[in-house]
Amino acid sequence: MNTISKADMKTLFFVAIIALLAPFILNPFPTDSGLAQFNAGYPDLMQRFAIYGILAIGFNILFGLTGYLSFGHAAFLGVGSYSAVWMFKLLSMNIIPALILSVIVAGLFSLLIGFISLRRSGIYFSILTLAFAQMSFALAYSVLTPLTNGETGLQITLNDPRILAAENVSGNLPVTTLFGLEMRDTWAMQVGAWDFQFNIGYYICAIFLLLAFYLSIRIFRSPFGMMLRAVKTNQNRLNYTGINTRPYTLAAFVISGMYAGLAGGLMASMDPLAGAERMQWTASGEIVLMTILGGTGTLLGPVMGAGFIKYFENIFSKINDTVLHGWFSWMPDGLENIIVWVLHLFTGKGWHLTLGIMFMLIVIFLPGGLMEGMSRIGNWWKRRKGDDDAESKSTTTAAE
Amino acid sequence: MSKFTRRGLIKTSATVGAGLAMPTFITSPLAAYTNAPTGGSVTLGFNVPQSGPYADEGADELRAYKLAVEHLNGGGDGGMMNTFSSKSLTGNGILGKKVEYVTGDTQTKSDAARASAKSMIEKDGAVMITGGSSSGVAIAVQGLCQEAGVIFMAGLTHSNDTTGKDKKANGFRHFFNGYMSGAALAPVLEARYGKDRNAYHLTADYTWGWTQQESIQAATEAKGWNTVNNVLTPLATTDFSSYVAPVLNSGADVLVLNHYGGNMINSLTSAVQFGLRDKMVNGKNFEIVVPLYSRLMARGAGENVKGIFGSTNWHWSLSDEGSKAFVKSFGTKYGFPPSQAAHTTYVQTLLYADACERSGTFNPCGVSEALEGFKFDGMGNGPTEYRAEDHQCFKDVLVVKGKENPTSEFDVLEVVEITPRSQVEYAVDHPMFAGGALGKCNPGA
Amino acid sequence: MDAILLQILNGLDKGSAYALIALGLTLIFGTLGVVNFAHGALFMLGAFCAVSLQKLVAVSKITIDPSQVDFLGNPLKVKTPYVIEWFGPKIGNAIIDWNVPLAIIIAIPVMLLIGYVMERGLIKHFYKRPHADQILVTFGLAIVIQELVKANFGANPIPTPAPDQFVGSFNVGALIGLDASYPYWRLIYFAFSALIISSVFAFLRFTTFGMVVRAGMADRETVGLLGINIDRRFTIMFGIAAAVAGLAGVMYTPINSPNYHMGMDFLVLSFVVVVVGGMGSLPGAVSAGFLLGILESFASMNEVKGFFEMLYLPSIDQIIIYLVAIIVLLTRPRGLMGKAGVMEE
Amino acid sequence: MGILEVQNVNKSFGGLKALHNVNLDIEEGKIHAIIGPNGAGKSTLLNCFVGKLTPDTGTVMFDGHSLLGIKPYEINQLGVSRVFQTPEIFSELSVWENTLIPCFAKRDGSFTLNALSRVSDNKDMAEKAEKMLVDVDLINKKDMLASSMSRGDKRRLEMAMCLSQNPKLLLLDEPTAGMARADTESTIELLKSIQKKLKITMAIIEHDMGVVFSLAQKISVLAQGTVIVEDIPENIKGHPKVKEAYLGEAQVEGNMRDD
Repeated sequence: MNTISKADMKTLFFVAIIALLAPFILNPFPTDSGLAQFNAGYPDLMQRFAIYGILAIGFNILFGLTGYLSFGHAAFLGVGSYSAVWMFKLLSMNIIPALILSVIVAGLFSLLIGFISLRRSGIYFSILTLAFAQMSFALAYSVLTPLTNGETGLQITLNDPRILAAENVSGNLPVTTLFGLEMRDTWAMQVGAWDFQFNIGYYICAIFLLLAFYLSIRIFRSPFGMMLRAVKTNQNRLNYTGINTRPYTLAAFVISGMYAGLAGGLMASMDPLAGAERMQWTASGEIVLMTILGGTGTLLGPVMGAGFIKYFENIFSKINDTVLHGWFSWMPDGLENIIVWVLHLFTGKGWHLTLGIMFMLIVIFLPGGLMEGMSRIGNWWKRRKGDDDAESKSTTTAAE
Repeated sequence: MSKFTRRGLIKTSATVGAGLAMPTFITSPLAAYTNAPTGGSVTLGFNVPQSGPYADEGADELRAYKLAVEHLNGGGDGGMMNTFSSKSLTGNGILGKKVEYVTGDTQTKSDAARASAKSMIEKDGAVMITGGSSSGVAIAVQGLCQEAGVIFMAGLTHSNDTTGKDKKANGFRHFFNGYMSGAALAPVLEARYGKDRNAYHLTADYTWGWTQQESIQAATEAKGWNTVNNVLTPLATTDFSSYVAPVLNSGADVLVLNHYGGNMINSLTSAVQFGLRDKMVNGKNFEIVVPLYSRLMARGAGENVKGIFGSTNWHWSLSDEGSKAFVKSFGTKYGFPPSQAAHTTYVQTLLYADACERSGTFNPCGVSEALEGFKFDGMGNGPTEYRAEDHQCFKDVLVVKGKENPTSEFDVLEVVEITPRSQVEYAVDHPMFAGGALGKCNPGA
Repeated sequence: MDAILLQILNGLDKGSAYALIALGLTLIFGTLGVVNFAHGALFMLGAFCAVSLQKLVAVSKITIDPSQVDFLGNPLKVKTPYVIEWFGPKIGNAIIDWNVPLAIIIAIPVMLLIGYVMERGLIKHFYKRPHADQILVTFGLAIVIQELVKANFGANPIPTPAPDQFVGSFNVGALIGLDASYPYWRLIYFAFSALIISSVFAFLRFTTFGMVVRAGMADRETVGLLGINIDRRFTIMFGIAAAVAGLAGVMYTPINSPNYHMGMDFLVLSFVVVVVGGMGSLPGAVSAGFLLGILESFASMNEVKGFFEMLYLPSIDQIIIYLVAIIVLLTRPRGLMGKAGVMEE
Repeated sequence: MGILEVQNVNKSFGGLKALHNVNLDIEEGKIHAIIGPNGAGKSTLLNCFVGKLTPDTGTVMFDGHSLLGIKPYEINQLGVSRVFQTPEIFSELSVWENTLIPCFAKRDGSFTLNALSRVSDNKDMAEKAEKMLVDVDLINKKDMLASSMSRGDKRRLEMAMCLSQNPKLLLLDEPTAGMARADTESTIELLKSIQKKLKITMAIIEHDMGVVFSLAQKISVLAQGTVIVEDIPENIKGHPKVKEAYLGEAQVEGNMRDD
């Protein structure tokens, strides 16, 4: 295939392998060990890794390439989710029409917001997007309740019309499918003390992640991508080269909005609920954090950032005192209590504190985000192995 | 370089080979229901807000859960297990299995709550999920549990919808609801403030606020009150002054604050600051009513709650045997009395365990059958029944008032009246609860 | 008319908090070029200065009173604050009662110190970094501060009432022949904010220090070339900005009981205020603060809500601030008083 | 009839009159220099040509089109390119990509979403860009990050980017400002050879009189917002009005004598 370079192919292949083997990689600890708490290889979290990865990849096309910091990107995620759930309610539980509608609706919504917001740049653009997203959130939470089911979030119910679906006789809520494949189907494999879960929904998300990643590589390396980077570094010169930047920025905005819509649609496909909080500014902020943490403007960074934050949110928040006592029970009582008391600040209900500290450490010491950390480790490894300069240089470019 | 690669490759393939040679592939045994406990223990999932504005409430819920687990496993003084009318719990876990638990953070967001509940179900093998301190979260998690095939024992959720249009076969609510608040409060308000009153409502602009307002308006109007106005306030409001200011000139002589949590504290504080309670309107003293009280939150309003009426699910000053036993074991363990949130979650855990014992299984359908129509006593609130048709619990409701002379920081509310259960009951097809279907119990797997 | 007067007062009151926070944000942005997402947290820390003092003066001697029982039936532990023990009930109770005004005295040095430490210890290293990094690191700091406060004080709001003298309301309307009572403390809050804002402006306008700072805000390099240690002054300005936010927080506590996330509640709104006012413009920040406060108050009036509902815009009060922000930014590209080229790259 | 005609242009900022009845006529194919003491309004005038400023009154016509009220990119599409005082290039892109950008810019300004082909797949663009780099002798710096080049190289790159669009008029804003002597010389040579080869009309704003007199075929002297003299270089030297305008600016006088 001549469409992407060898180095990019390597990166894509790397991501594909990781995605394929995620159930193993994310479950390094035996199920019964104390460290099993740190295992992340269960369907919901793996799905979230992939979905937020897609979201961050899309956001990176806008922020990383074009330099426009949108503070309202979660709105598109929310709109995508609502569209998908409505398709489940009205048409059928097949995820394909749902995903199509979420991408289209998010695209149209971002076209509208982008058209207005892109009249300004810099922080003025950020505040405009923030304003739109906060308005969407406020309205979705209250006034638009008939459409969004407000506080509770839009869910499927037994008496939805679902005109394309067969009559539901089981009395149970139907589940989302892809032409009969149920998203929640999981095949569990026990190897010794380990327990690995292979979930259909996750693999569908992973396929979409790979597609999204592949598309983003293509965009990064295309003339369009080059033009977007030009927008980021010098709009003035572009103008004096006869280029109206608006269509480019708007296209980037809509593309990343559609990525967000896809992520929202997938989220609803894995778990048919769309909550208004998905559109709140904190959710938008989270996307920004993911991208910067991972490494703005890099291909892989945003996906890593997304994984990092979701891991903390889902794993650290579940480490309670009992778990801590379990880990340190071998210590003398007094010491155990002291250690648990200290760690208790950082885990369970204190997971926000850990997250805040991690943010600060990463930004202070790794300005390029996790990707910089990776390449530093890579370089260090190279130097240790005494590789020649050229080799290390080519790998750094590839890692981008 | 090439040398290194080759060596690396050989090493890796060796490991993979070993991994493939070793395995005894066992796909999980065919179970009749989701997360059927296999070993000597059973895992429950406690899903409470640990961050965000309701974190303190969540912390209290968690304390109660831990206490309940301790009691179920035979530790402590047994608490309400001694007063509970059903005697199937013996302190050796549930069905002989030791009770273990996992905790998670709902963040009071339906999304995060579901993610947390899913991880409990998928990763930790929880067979029951319980907790939450808002209706949005409760309804979202209840829907999830229905889909996943586990039991959901709701924590704090006061919206009519939880057992109304959003009711689910796998979900059970011990807490009371908006309708009951209205039904319990209205007669007390009539007795204290008279028939001829003009009420002005400030209502949180989302589902819970609406159902709460609807209920209290209907109940007070039935007693002859007139509703002057109902103003919806945005969720994000922190300063309610601009909503409170117009109340005085509206001709109303009662202000009803359909707010909860931080909103309630702030709106009540504003109302008191504006001197509403010192005013005379239509020759009557101006009054404020807060339909849903929570002791933890009432504390945040400080002096302002004094003398203000509201309703609550349970209060530690109740003197029945069950409440006394619970307050004693909770207070001994933690040094302060439990909140209504703690009471609800403690009772829910015990009720679930009891239902498992009585049905002899953890299968959600069995548990559900055991809970449906279950009548019991000794858990505070007098004789209680889980109605089969909508999984709503029916019991006495407390009307409370902010205490004038509190003796301690926990002594914020005083019970004015215990409204008997018969007075707050309603038909299954009551219009405020119409729509939606319970469906069938789902055992999953 | 009464209603309108009341809403103007409400607006000025809300605007005071917005303006004070936005003023600090702009001071920091204008001098150091740093986008400080931890500014809301500083506001919150100010409020918790008052809470801490309240806890401090309430530290009590515990005596057992066997005649009363607590909820477990044990003899009641009676708490007598040491301040009452030491100074007698009259002065002791007065100290407890006047906790919030007293907290101002404590908050000023504490907040100056916090601002100084924050700038020297962290922000200093971020001058040359992209705004995105500044946002991320200050946001991280805000979370850390917030969580530490939560770990110490819990998540529930903590009532911190105003002194008894200021409870109740005053008929402001009577001064101009109307009838409109307004709470004392809210009037004080507004007056206090006006005082702080005008002192900051006077300080910048009439002192040499202020003039150097203003010159530095306009052109940092040139002032640096004049041999003036502008960095040192900017550090002090950071401390002042922190103190302004802190004082806003202290005085706000009787209006709404403080909780650990109150800073975040204000943060986004304050940023909107700053941008609507125009990045880097101090008068812009202050006037936008009051403007948005007043508009928000008017939008919550039933008549206004009803009017917009007829225009198919229900719940205008939910979105008014954002709607105004959008309209202002589309008609005035750099906000009300912004300068060209600031934060547009 | 010149290719760029400026008639009666006035522009004030507040009370300050920056341009006062400026008339200018730039002939096709010539190098036209605009000089004047600091604050004479040179930059303001230039900004009126490229759409950054709109004059209060007067007209600016280029090749039969008015330049007033249209956007910078539209002006460029008419055939006006601009070189800035500090080189405006895409500093975070490689030299190679810098030259590609004008190649991909459509002359009619139309937008196509070329998001799926690789940059290197567009062979004709690559050839064009390569030729451009050869022309300005930067081909061996192709993969360098543009920001890491010397100022002279940046200037050459910028010039190459402008020229690749075959402009009808090239505006140069102090093209040799802040350059080392050698860079200045090579820039002068470059401009001369361009003019010879491509016959592009150029308008130069310049402080360095050496550059002006070795390049310009016609000079307009701007003082206090108005054109005081417009003539060939020989007549400008020693013109009394020019001397008067520069009086006190000893440095410039010195420059003129030096030559």
